[in-house]
Amino acid sequence: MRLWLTQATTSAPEVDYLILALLLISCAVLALVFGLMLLYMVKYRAGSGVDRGALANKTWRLETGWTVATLVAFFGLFVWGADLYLRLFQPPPDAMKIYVIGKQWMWKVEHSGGQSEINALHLPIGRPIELVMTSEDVIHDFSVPAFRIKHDVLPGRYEMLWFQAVTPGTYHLFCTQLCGTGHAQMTGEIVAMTAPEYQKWLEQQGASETLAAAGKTLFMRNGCSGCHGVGGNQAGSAVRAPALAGLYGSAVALADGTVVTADDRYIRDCILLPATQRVAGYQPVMPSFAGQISEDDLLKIIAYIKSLATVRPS
Amino acid sequence: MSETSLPHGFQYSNAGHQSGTAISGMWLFLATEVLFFGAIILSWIYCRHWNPAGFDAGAQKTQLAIGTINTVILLTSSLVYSAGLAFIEAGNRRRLIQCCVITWALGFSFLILKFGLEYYKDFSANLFPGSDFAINGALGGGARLFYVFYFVSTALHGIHMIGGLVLVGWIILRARRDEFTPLYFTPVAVVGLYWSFVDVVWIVLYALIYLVGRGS
Amino acid sequence: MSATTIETSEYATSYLTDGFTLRSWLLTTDHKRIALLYLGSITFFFFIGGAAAALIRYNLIVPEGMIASAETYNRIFTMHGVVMVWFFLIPAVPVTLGNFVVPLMLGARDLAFPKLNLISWYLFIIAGMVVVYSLFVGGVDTGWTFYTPLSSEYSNGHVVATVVAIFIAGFSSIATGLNFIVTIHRLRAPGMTWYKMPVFLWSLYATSVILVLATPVLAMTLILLGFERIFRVGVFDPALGGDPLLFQHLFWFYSHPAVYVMILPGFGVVSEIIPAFSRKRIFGYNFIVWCSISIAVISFLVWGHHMFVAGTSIYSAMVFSILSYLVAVPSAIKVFNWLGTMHKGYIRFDAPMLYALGFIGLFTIGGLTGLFVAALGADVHLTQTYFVVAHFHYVMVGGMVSAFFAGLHYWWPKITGRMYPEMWGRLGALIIFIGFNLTFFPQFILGYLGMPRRYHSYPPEFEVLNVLSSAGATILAVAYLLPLAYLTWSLLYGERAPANPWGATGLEWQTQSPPLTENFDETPIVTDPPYNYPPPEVVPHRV
Amino acid sequence: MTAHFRNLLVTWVLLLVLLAAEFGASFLPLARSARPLILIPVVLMVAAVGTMFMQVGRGPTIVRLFAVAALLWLSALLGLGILDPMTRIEYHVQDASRK
Repeated sequence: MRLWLTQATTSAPEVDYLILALLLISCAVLALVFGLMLLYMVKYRAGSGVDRGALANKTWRLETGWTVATLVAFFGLFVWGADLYLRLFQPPPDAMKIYVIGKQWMWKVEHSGGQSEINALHLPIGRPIELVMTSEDVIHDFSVPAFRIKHDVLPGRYEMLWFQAVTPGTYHLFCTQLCGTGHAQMTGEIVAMTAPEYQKWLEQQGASETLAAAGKTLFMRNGCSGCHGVGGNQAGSAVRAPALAGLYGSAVALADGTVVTADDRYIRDCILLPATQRVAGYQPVMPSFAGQISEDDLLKIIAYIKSLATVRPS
Repeated sequence: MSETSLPHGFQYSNAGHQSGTAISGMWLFLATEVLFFGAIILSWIYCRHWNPAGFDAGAQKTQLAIGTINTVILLTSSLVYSAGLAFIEAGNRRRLIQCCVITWALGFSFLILKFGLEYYKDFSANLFPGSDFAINGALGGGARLFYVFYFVSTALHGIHMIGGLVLVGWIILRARRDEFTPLYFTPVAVVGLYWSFVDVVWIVLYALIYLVGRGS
Repeated sequence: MSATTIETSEYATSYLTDGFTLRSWLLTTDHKRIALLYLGSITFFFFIGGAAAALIRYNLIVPEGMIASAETYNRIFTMHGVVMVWFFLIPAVPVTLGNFVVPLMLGARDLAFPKLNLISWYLFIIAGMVVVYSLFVGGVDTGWTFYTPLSSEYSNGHVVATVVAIFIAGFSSIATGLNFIVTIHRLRAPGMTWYKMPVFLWSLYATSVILVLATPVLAMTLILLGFERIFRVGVFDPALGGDPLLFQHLFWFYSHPAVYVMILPGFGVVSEIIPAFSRKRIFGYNFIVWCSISIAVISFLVWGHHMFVAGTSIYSAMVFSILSYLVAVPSAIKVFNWLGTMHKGYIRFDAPMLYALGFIGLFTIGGLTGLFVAALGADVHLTQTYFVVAHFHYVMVGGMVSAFFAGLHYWWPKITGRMYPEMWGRLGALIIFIGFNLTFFPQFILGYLGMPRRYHSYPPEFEVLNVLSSAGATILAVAYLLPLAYLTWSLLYGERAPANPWGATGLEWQTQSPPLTENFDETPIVTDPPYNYPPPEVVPHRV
Repeated sequence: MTAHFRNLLVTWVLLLVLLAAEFGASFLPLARSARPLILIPVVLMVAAVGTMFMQVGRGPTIVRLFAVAALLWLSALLGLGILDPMTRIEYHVQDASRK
């Protein structure tokens, strides 16, 4: 039985300092409350003849005193907690992205190199890692106690979580949002490895094609190339459709006048609900693929469209 | 009969004490109803926030004419009932009964227009968010959510209207049995509060359903 | 034990002897009889929830779970949650002690709307029957929080039946709350201004404000959940454009104020008992009274702290965090005021006082751990783990249930006309304190180590702490059966109670025990301020 | 008593005028986010019915207390409830991936 949890990420010690500070404040207040209570129980018990003296009836000076002290302490704790919270949920720009899909009672992980894992996540230490997570059915929660981090995974939305692992090792992964019968089995292993070990692990995962390459084949099979052209640059397509080369990350003017940045969510919505994201100057002829393309194929197609962004002849 | 000798519950000091308590009790009940409908208004805000286009597309298919007529009906019924209350305070029992009957008729015609005509038209245009929902495609989601809000809120408001009609009917019966005098008319006032409150709920729902999504 | 001279109580006639037929009990509008009807019903539900708790602790003795199927375990902890929250904790003090004592404390003959009070009990019983039906035909596996889309689409439990039961129980709460507010406003005895009222009435007033203004939102939420589950309408279903977080917002808008409904009456009971057994005026009456009201108001603004990691916006999370710290301040003030009351008092350690002291200790631990989960940074690690389970059990079981037992023992002579056995009462208080700490303190450590809540099985390294907790649970179970035994015993063989066994101030002690049906022969006039305890030369303490 | 009846009638006319105002306003080509401005007449109508027909001014003072409490709690529910969707950042990938 161990009473101490390894601090496996850069943010873990900070969370622990905050919890420790809260613990110390609580112990101080508890000592005061229990101490006073025991003192009064002994000193002022019914039988004791100790002199009670004059009773203070002007109490508000004491009351406002300890109220203000409590308010100041609480405000300090709030600021400390909020600052840590903001840093926990705003990833650095250069974080390495790993895609996580929660499904009833298992975790599917997709690395950008195409490797995929079930109920396990291998990651390198020493660099910020960003998990882009979604769920295929109910609300799950990706929680790693050793990293002091957790976030609910909602269906129909991308949720984000980032950390930078420090100590190599194997840590528990739990699902901490009740998701039905197998909620307790929906656990996994997070394996933090040094960079070279991680590279070796990537290779021996087999030369399965990268996400983008797999996305390209899906792009063909689902007939996207029919309208958007083979390389997404409208080559040889009968229908007028927006060019996808260089689209990712750029600003897109929609038919209803709003301008959005073409990010993961935008592309995902275009594929699932094309009419809501109609590009200005194009007919709403694109069919909706909702229900036909599964979440992990969707990630591959998005990765492929993202790879087209860099192919632009800049 | 002077004020003090009027019959009153054994835990009250006098009748005025009891009638003031009854009116305060009804106001507190109306506060709970405000929160009850507040929750459906918050869901209107959420559903409209996440899919404004579809939501307003659904709103444009509502029967604006019937809704507006219904609003005028309810405002008038609230006026007539308040007049009835003023009449009984002045001792004119006959006028109270007439006002209550008019209020009852207006309330009943609201329900006929609402559930008879408007719901019939909505169902025939299959706007009920079932399987064969009229608007599909991209705007389908938002429109379906609008009609969920529309049917849930108008159904709940309808149930409150039916409750109101029962209460007004009960007031008419007691007035005909000559139970109300200028010194004792608490039930009339309490039912009046409930009736005007149901009218207030409809004023809010009318704007949320028929008007906000109406624009181009 | 005092000399067993059975003084025949000269109060032969009381509300208990005012009609013995079943009809006189089931159709009574006497607030005292309705209080007893409620006492029986919530005790029944307390033992159903308690049995479920025992099964949970039994299951967690071994890492792979003693109960074979996780499905059964999910249904057991959901039953524990639903029955304990809506059928014991929320009604407990207001409907039993509150119903009995409020008119007496006010010097009134009955509540403002007696028939509404009886309707409230019948709604509670109907709701109870529907929830028992839904539990016995299979129960629900969504947890007492019913998060969508699990509860609306993927759960195969009896969600709609349970939701209907809670919907009906909600109206029973609204009826009670409405009755108390109007009574406290309109039926005070002549001379009893707001600042001459006992603090118990203020805290019940604050509780009723929350009951009346929060429960309607729960009613609408459950209607929407029912629609979502039956017609798949999409309000909470992201595939159809809805937002599952809308359900969580609406649910917690009710459920956080509901936890203050559970604790505020406890504050009131303790604020009655500490002055009575310290023979001293309460310390800072105005502060305590306005703390209750401010808790009732601010408790409506803090619900977002249940959703810090649920995917809501990080800026709204910060607003909810600062407001959550704000709501903790009045509770801290109350604890210091109780200690101030004991300062320079003449403290006697009867059973109610021991339960009240236990309340102060355990509630302080519960309140302080609330600060852990209100700090955003710490909550990300601690939420959804056993840390949160321990936090709310410290506040609800350590706080609320101890206060309920304290009040039960304090007013037992007034309710039944009999004295409970003093030594057994003190023993019960001690065992509850020990058993409770042994059960729930290890869970704080488990929570920090990351053991998730609602888990049928867990990694082996958490086993020792879980076994410790389960052992504590057995002691706690015994500690809860003890009062049932000796209080029932006291009904028949208990010593006859005088009108004012504790020498306490308050109008309820100026009438006979048990009181007449109309409480007072003539309405008392209130002149002196509350808790006007002269320093006792001779202590009117039973030998 | 005729003054009271006159007040009732004036209130009724005011309500119809407000109804016409919001009815007309709903046809203005407002931007989708500005459409809730149409609800201003609604607030005035509710106030009119509350004060004149329901006579919130009469009766014991707690009647006004309950009316104000209802509006305060409703604004707490809607105010803090809107806070989350308004400020919730739809997760978008910084443009680092284009580097």
